[in-house]
Amino acid sequence: MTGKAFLFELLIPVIKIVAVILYPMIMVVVMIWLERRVVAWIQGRIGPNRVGWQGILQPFADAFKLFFKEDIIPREADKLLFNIAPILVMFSTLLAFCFIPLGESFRIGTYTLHLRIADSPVGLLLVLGLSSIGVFGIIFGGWASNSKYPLMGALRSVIQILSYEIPIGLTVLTVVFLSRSMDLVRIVESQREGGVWFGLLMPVSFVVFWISGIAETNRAPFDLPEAENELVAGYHTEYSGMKFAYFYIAEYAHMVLVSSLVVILFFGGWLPPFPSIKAFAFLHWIPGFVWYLIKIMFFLYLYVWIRATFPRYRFDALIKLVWKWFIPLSLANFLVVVALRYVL
Amino acid sequence: MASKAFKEIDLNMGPQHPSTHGVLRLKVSIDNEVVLHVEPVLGYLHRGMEKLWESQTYHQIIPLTDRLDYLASLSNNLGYCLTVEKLAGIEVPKRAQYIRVILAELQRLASHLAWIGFMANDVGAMTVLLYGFEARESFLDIFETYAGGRLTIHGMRLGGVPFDLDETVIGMIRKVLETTPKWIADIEGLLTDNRIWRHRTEGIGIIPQSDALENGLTGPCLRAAGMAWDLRRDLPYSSYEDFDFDIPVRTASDVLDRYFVRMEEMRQSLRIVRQALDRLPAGEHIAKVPRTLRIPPGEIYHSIEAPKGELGFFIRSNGTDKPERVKMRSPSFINLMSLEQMCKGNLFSDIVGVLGSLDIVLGEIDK
Amino acid sequence: MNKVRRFLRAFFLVDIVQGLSITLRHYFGRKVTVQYPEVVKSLPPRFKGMLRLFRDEAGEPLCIACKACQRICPSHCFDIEGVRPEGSKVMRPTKFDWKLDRCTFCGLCVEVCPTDAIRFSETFRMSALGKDKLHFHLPDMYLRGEELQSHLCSGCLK
Amino acid sequence: MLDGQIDVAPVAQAFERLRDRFPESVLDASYAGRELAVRVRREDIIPVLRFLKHEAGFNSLTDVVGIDNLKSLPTGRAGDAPASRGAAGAAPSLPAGRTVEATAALPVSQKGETTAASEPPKRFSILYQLYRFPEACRIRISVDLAEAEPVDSVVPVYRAADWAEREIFDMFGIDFTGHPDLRRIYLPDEFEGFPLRKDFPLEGKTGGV
Repeated sequence: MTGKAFLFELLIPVIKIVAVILYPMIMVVVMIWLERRVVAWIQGRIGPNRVGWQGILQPFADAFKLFFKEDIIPREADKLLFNIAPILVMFSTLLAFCFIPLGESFRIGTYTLHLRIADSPVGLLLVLGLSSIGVFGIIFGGWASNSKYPLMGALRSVIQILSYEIPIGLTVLTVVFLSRSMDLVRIVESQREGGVWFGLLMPVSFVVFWISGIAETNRAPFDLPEAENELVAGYHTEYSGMKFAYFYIAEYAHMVLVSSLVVILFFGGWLPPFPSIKAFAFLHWIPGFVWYLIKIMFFLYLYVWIRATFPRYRFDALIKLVWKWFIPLSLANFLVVVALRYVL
Repeated sequence: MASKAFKEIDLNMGPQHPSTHGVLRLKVSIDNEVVLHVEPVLGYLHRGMEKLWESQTYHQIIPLTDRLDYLASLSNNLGYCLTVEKLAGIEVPKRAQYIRVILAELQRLASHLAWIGFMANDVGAMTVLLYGFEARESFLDIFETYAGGRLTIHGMRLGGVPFDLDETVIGMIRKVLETTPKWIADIEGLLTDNRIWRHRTEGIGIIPQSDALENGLTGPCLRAAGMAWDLRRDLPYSSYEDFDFDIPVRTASDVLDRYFVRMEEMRQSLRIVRQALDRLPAGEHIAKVPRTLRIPPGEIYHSIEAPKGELGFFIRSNGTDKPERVKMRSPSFINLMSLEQMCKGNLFSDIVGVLGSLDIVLGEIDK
Repeated sequence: MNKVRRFLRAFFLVDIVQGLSITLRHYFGRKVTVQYPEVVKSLPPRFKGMLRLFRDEAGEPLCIACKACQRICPSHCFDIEGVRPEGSKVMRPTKFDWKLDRCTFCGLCVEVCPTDAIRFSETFRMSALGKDKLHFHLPDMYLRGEELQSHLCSGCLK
Repeated sequence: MLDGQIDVAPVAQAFERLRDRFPESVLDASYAGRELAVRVRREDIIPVLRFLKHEAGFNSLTDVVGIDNLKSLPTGRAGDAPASRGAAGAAPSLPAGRTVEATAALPVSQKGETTAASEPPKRFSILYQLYRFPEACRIRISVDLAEAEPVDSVVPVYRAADWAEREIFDMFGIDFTGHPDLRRIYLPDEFEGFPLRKDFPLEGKTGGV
């Protein structure tokens, strides 16, 4: 055996781990650039276009600037929690990426390469769980700053994220119900077998999940925890330098995570459009990973587009929206899906 | 009671807060998110304008009025010039009056476009800010071509206006009359029907009509409270009686109605500009006014309908070329007084919306 | 009926789609940003740039040191002194100081000048390292454009 | 008692009723530029304004103006007689199109001048600019007060006077008795002096804030 096999056993996980850290980071960089450019274009501006080709290096310049900025800790802050908070937020989001498959498993010789680190039959559950751990980071950061605006931002954030977990859970359940699995690869596979994306099958689930996903990531129009016009910068008002950058990166990574989830759960992951129709078989020539990326980019674009278009919700309206509309709606949706599943 | 268990938080909004429109400071006390008390703290931009004016000649004061409401400097110029002319008995040529109307209405449009941008940005719709500013940009270009300035324009003089309207400027104005309605339509498309905008504005910042009058509220805020108070029609100045325009009035007196009133006012302003351009009389653009204007003792109050409300100047002359006292009635200052009543009981997020809807400019409040 | 329509509009997110379509249209629309150092907006003729003194065609200074600008200036930017040279009909300035840091660009001086000697130039880049460099003295007041700018108070540097 | 002729009916009526109701309080009056300026006794400002608001229909207070008369006091600069305080000298002619036709012209009355003349000139004047909506007419009420003399706050009558009176307190140091919240509004609380007084130097005082 065994030199070669051993190499595989050792090398491939290392490469995978590096890839799993790099992949969200690259996506974050692209996302920051995309956001600035797209928002600028929508607003009739050009956006950053000086650093590198079309300003693609702008996020690096920003990161550089933040890296060299003074790291300020407020005198009255709880230093331990103040320092832990950004790490916790960043860590929980990056960890969730371990369970996100990047494409189909494929074989190199005798070795089957799974394009993910951790293989878990309950991957979906883990991802959702990990992404909610970030809320601890937010409340730690808000509380430890010992300042009023961050505290209000953190309080808003907790209430918001906890509320929106419910419709997310309920809509995810419908997907789990149809695919009879919580394994993310399995969910994609079942969409291929079924021949249709779940998003087309259950549009209500998709819309509720997507909107709740925006709220879960604290993005506009649900960006109340960091509403700059009210709370200055929300829970990270007191942060500066690299710690601020951690919050910033975590937020964008979270967006990538939610977009990946939407694509996997509702839009067939790496499957090309119309996986079952013969006439579109030529679409299979494009590798699954590319399809996957295109879809994710579309949803990331949607994030930016929505942000550039709408005003910000007010807190009571936000809570009303989830408790009066989304939870009943997703509950009813769940029941309908269950009923149809058994009737048909 | 349960409310005892909640702790009242005192928050300090400003003077470096992103949405206090400059250097306003608000002392806010909130219970969770509900506003209990708002107290504006002024004076961070106080420059002692009124004291300074007492040492300047009547001509020299005009560029200083630019710095009051810096989003509508021509309106300040107009208010001041009209007051001095009334006091000194200067007859302004008809053509100059018409040009003044055109400039003042363009300035109103520019001011309202900036307002809708700030207002929407306060509520979180940042794109509207850029749209408003892009539309406003063409007005600033007109002012720049006309008088060389964009923000502090100094575009009026005692007795008239410094330059005649030439073909270039008229062409630019005609073009703006074409493009602005499209921008207004786009902004309304983004806001008017939008559910979030409705949530944030409908029923927020209500002030009853009687209280609005009692508090001295003027301008679009008062018209949104159901009173058709517009000095352009009630006490016409500078030939406003020649033009045909409607005064938009709404009754709910909330933030949404102030938005509707201002949006409609922009259309009416376009109408006035169009009429004034079409009927622009020939003649002089400025009356002969002595360079050292000595005004015999007397006192006068005159006010105009500025974009923010009633902008009044009280001037007492003493026979020299400098006024004895100039008092400015700044609309933002008096309007801001109603903030607490509007915000009480609403949520914390609404403070920025209500503040935005009042359309205050700190240069004018702090003088 | 109206209520039903409102509900349907809300349920099918008509307002949301309308907003998104407007922003999408602008996404493909014209961009107005001026790429500043490379592209400079053309300035209108009445643009209020830095003040400068002019000479007539023969190269004679137009300024007759009448101090009208000094008197009208609301912020007291000018300090002018003049003498009548031998055999000349008019006065000529021997000292013409202009303090850029006090100037508010109101244009009153340009308007009162009887000989059109002082006018606005098109130079608008007015930053200098240090407040004293914003004080202009006589020979530099005749400079124009780029030179004026690069000589932001060269008098003090000498 | 009245200079000029009132050519706006509501103002004329209001003035007539005011004069009948408070014969003692009204010191003198002048009319110029569609504005009636009435000087009343300092002690009677509240009843006069209350009457104007509730009975004469002047439902809005536009502004409160404070003036320092230091230069026109006899000890001040010569030449500026205190008589010049009214709008006597300048009655600007309005453009023909703007003048409202006289509907109820009041004759110029001569009585009451003795009251005005007997009053010694005082340091400060406070002017209340009233407006009647929707008839669109103005009336200006003024009171004179000597240095360190307080005046009744009109906030109970017109709430709009709140900040305006605070501003006058800030700038002139005039005490408004009964004002709910009389503090400096623009300047910091520890500021010394009152900047809009004529004896306050334009450049400010050294050792200020």
